[in-house]
Amino acid sequence: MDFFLEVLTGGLLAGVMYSLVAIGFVLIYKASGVFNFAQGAMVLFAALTFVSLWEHGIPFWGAFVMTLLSMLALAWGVERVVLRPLVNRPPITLFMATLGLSYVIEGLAQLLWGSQVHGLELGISDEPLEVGGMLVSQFDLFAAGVAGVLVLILSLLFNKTRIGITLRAVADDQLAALAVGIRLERIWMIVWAVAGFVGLVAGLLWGARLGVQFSLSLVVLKALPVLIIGGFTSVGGAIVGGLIIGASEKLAEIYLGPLIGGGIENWFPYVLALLFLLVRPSGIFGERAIERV
Amino acid sequence: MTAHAPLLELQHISLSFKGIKAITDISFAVQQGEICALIGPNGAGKSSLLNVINGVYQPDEGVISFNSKSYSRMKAHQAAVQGIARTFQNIALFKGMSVLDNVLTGRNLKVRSNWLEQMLNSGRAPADYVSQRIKAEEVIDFLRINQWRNSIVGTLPYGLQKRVELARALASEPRLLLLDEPMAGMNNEEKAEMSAFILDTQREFGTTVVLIEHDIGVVMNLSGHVVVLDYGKKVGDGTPDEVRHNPEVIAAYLGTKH
Amino acid sequence: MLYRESGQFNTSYRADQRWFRLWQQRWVFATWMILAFVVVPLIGNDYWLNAILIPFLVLSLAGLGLNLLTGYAGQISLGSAAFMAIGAFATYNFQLRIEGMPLLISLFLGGLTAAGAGVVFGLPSLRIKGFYLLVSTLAAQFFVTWILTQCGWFSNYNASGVITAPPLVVLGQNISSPAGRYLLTLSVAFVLFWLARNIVHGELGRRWMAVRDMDTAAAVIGIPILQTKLLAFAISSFVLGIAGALWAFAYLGTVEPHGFDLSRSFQILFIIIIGGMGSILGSFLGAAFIVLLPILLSNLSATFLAGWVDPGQLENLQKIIFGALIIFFLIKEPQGLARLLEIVRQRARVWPLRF
Amino acid sequence: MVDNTFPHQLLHQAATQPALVALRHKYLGIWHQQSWRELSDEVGSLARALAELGLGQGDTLVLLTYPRREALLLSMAAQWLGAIAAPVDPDLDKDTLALLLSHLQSRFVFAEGQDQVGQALLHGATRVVYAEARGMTAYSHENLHAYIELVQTDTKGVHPLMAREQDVAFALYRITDEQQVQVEHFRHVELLQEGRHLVLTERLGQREEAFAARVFATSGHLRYLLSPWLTAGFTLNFPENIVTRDADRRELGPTLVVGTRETYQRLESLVKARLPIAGSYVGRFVTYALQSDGSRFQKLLAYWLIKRPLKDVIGFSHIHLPLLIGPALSQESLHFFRSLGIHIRTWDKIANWRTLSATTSNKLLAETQTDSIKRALS
Repeated sequence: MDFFLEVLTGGLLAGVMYSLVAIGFVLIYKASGVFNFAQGAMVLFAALTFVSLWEHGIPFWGAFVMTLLSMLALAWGVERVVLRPLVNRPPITLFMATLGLSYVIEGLAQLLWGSQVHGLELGISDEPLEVGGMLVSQFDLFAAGVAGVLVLILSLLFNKTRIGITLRAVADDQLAALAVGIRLERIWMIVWAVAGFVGLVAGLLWGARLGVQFSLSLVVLKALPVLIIGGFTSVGGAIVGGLIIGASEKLAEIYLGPLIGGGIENWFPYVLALLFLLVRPSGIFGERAIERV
Repeated sequence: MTAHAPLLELQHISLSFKGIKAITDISFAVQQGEICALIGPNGAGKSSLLNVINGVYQPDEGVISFNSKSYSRMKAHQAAVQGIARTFQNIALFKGMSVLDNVLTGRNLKVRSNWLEQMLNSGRAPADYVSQRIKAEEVIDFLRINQWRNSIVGTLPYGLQKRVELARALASEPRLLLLDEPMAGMNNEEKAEMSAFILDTQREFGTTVVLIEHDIGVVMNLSGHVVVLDYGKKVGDGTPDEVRHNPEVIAAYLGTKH
Repeated sequence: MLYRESGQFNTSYRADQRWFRLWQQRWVFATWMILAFVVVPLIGNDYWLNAILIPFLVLSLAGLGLNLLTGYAGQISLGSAAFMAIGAFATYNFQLRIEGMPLLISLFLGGLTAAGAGVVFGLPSLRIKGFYLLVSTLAAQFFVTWILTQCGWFSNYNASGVITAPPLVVLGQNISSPAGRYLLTLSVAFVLFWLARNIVHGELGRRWMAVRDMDTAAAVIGIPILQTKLLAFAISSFVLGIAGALWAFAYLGTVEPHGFDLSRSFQILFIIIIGGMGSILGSFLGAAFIVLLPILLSNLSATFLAGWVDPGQLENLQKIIFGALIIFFLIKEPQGLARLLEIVRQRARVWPLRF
Repeated sequence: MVDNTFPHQLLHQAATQPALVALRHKYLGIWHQQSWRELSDEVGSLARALAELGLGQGDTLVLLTYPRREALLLSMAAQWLGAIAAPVDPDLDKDTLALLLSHLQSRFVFAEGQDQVGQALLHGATRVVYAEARGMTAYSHENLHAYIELVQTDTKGVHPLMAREQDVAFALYRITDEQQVQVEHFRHVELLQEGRHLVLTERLGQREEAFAARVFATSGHLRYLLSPWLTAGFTLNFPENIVTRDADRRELGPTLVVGTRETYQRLESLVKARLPIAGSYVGRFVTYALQSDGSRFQKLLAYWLIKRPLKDVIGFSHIHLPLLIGPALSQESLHFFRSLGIHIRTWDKIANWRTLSATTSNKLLAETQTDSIKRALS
C-alpha cells in the first residue's frame, strides 16, 4: 500500500509537469481559439535559448530576462506573420498553421543554438525526501511548487488586472469584445507572450529533468491528453488533467507494464483520454456547446 | 374540416436547455397538403419546434405523430427516412460542393447502388446515377437554378443559396417540408419569387409545408393555417383570419413592433 | 482558351460523368500515361527511379489516403503513418506465413488489415469531433508503433523489429529491379487513384463532403453519419496501408516500426496541405513538392552555400522552410497547389477575357 | 419535286436524311437530339391532335411563348393543317398583350406556362396547349391540353397534309405607337424562296450547326433561320434557356449564328467588359496584338494568342456564317468583330435575288444538297 501511495504521489507530481505545458496551451486556446501545436516547440525554444545564454556566461536572471524578451519577440512575430493574416479562418486551418509554426520554431532554435544536448543544472537536488513515510523526489516537489506559484500568478493576472479582464472578455465573446473596442491583435500578442513565459518555466523544469534537447518539443504530445481530460478552456482543468494523467501513467507503468510489456507511457495517456472522451466529449471542465441550427 | 388524420400532430411537446424552458406544452396538428405557418416573436421557440419535429432536438416530454405513427423521440435520420425535409435559418448547405452535388445529396436516401458499385462504376451504379441525376436536374429546373448548376454553393449570393437549400430539400421528394425563415433577408421581389416556389411545390407535389416566417403579409398570403407562439407557448391556432382577430395574438405579437 | 473546347458537348449523363470532358485533356492524360508506363522505365536511371519516382508515387498514394479522410470527409488525422505501418507489417506477414501467397494478394490483404484498424480507431469519431478526434488518431499512432516493436511476432522475431522485403514476384516475373519496383508502384497507384476518383465523384464522395461541410445538415437529409465516417476511415486506411507496404517493399526494402513514426504522419499531412485538401490531383502535387524540395534545397546549398552552412544545419533550414511554406500556403492558398492550378485553368478557359 | 411549304420540306428532309440530327436542345443539363424522322413523326402526330381539337384551314394558332422547340414543332403542325402560326412575345407589357390577344380573338393558343395560360384563358382562348406543367393543377380546365398529351396520342394514321405554298405560314403582329395592331403575313413560298437563296449564296449544307436563342423574334429569323434550316436540312440548336445562351453557345460551337443588331451588340459589350484592363500588361498585349496593321509576326501572335482563344470563349470557333438580320450594325461594331476575324454578313430583304426564278434556285439547291451529302460521306 505504501508503495502504491509512493507511486501515486510520484505520478501526481510528474503530472504537474504535464500541466505546465498544458496551461500555456489553454491560455492561447481560451483567448484566440487556436489549438496551438507549437507549444512544445516554444518550450524547446525557451529552454534552448536560456541554456545557451547561460552557458555563454550570462547570469541566471540575465539569461532569464533575455529569454523572456526573445519569447516576447516570438509572440510579436507570430501575431504579425501567422495569426493576423489567418484571422477568421476555420480553427482547423489555424491548427495546421501551428504545425507549420512548430517546424519553424524548432528549426530556428536548433539553427541558432545547435542541436547538441545541453545539461541544465538548476541547483535543486534530485534526492528523494521522506515525507510521511514516503519517498518523494525533491525536484518534483519544487516543480509542483513552481507550478502552484505560476497558477497563482496567472489567476491574479486574469482576475485582478485590466489586461486579464479584457482577456476574459475576449474569451467569452470575441465579437462583443471587438464591439467595445478591444484590440484583438494586442490581446493575442499578450496571450502568446504569456504562453511563452509559461513555456520558459516549463522548459527550465523539463530541461533540468531531461536535458535540453530536441525531444523537449515532444512534451506537447504529453500535454494533449491532459488537455482532453481537463478541457481546452480551463486552467484548473489542465492541472487536474495533468494530475490524472501523471498518476495513472505511473500506476499503469508499474502495475500494467509488466503484464503487457514496457514503454506503454507513450500511448496509455491517449487511450485514457479516449475513454474519457467517450464518456464526456468535451472533457471534465470543458464547456459543452449546444448545437444551434 | 377534413376527415383524414393529420399528417403531423404534436402532442404536449416540451423542451428545455439547461433547465431553461424553450417550449412548453405545445400541441397542434398539420393537415395533409396544407401550408402551415409558425409565427411569433424572436425567441418564441419556433426554430426549436422545427428541430424537435425533425429530430435534431429530442423533446423532454410529448409525442410526435407523423403519418399515423407516434414517436416520443425522433432521430434526425429517422425523420429523413419518414419523408421530412427541411431548410435552416442560417443556410446549412454544403458550401464546398457544387449546386448539382448539393441537390444530389438530397437524394441520398433514394440511391440504390452501394459504394463498391460506385467505386468500380459498374453494377447498378451508372444507371442509378443517371436516374438520380435526372430527378436532381428536374428540381434544378423547377427552381430555375440551371445556370448555376456547376457553381460552388459558397460563392453564390444569399438569396440563391436559400433557393439551393430548398432544392436540396425538394430533391428528397418529401411528404413534409419544414422551412425555417425561407425568406429572411430577401427583398420583396425575391420574397414573391420564393413564395411562388413554395406554393408551386405544395400544388405540384402535394407537399405539406410548415414554415417559419416573420413577414406577416407573406404568411397571410401563403398559408391556410397559422400557429402563433410566444415565449414557448402556443397563443393562437387557426386560419389567418381567425388568428388575425384573436386578441391574445394581437397582444403577443401583432401589436408589438420589431 | 488556348485550346479550343467549343463544340464538345454532352448528350448523355454518362458522358457528362467522364474523367475528362475535353479531348485535349484526354490526350494530355494519355501522353502522361505513356510517359509514365513506357518511356520512364526505358530511360529512367536507378537514381531517378529509386530516389525520386518511387517515393514520389508511394507518398502521393499515402497523400491520397489521408486526403480521402481529411480533405473529403473532413476528419483530421495525425495517425496516417500507423496505418501505413499496419499495411506494411501485415503484407509482410501474409507473404511470410502463407506459402505461395501472391504479392498482389498480400498487398490487398495488407490494405484490408489496415482498413480494419482504421475502422477501430475511427469508431470514436461519431461521438467526438474536431481536435478531440486528433487524440484517437494519435492513440493509433503511438499504440501501433508500440505494439509492432513490442510484439516480436510481427517482425518474425527480428531483434530490432526490422522487416525485410522478400524478392518481389508478380505473375512469375521477378520485379526486384528498380524499373520493376517502379512499375509495380505505378500500377498499384494507378488503380487506386482510379478507384478513389470514382468514389469521390460518386454518391459516397458526396456524402463525405456533406459530412465535412456541415454534419448536422447531412444527418437531417438522411445521411448515415457513422457509416459514412467509418467508410472514410476504412477506405483511407486501406490506401494508406497499401502505401505503407509499397514504402517498405518497393521503396526501402527493409523497414522498422519507427520508420512510420509521428513525423511521417506529419509529412503526409503536409503533402495534402501543400497539394490541396479535397483534391485527387493535390495528392500528387503535394508529394512531388515534398520529395523534390529537399533535393532542390540540398543541391542549391551545395552550389551556393558550400562551406557556409554545415550539412547538419541544412536539416534545420529545411525544417524552417517547410514550416514557413505550410503557413504561407494556409494564408495565401488554403486549398494548395491544386487550387492554384485550378485558378490557372479557369483563367485559361476564358483567356484573353478576365472572367 | 418538293412542295413549297414548311411541312413539305420537313417531310422531304425526313425522307432524304432521316437519321441526321434536326434539332438539338439543352434540357436538364445535357443536349437532347432529335432526328429528322423523329421530328416529322412528332409534328405529324401534333397535327393530328390539333386537328382533333378543331384547328383547320385558315385558323390561327397563337404561340404565346419564349422560343422553345415545342413552339416550333406546333407551328409546323398548324401549318400542316393549313393554319397560321402567330408568335407573340410574352414579355410584352400587360396592356399591349391584352390588346393584341383581344384583337387576335384566336381560340387556339400555345401557352408556355402558367402565366401565359392565364392570359390566354382571359382573352377567350378555348383550346390551350401548354408546355410546362408547373402550377397547372390549379386549373381544372377541360380546355387545357399538355403538350406531352398531344404527342402521346397514339398515331393512327396521319392527317392529310393540307398546307399549300400560297398559304400564310406565319403572321407577326405588332402594336404601333397609336395603339393600332399591324400584321405582317408570310407565305410559305415566299419564306422558302428567301431561305433557299441564303442557302445557295452562303453555300449552307446539312452539316451546319445553327444556334438560335430567339427563333421567332423577327421576320428575319423566319426567313434566314427557319427556312434555310428546312431547305438545307442542317441542325437547329436551342439553348437551355435565354440566360444560359452564352455558355450553351460555347459548348455547342455553332457554325451558323443568326442574330439581330442587339445580339451582336450584346456580345460586343460582353467581350469588351471582360477584356483585360487597358493599362495592364495583358491589356497592352491585347491591344498590340489586335492592331490590324501589324507585322506578320504580330498577326501570327494575335491569331494564336488572342483571336483564336477569344473566338472560342464566345463560341465562335467553328463559325462559318455569322449572319446579321434586320437593322445594320455600326461600322465600329463591324470593325470590332472583323478584328477578331469574325466577318458578319448582313442579309435583309433588299437584295436583288428576286430575279432568280424559283425553279432555278430549286435546281441549284438540289445540286448543293448532293454536294454536301457527298462531302458528308467522304
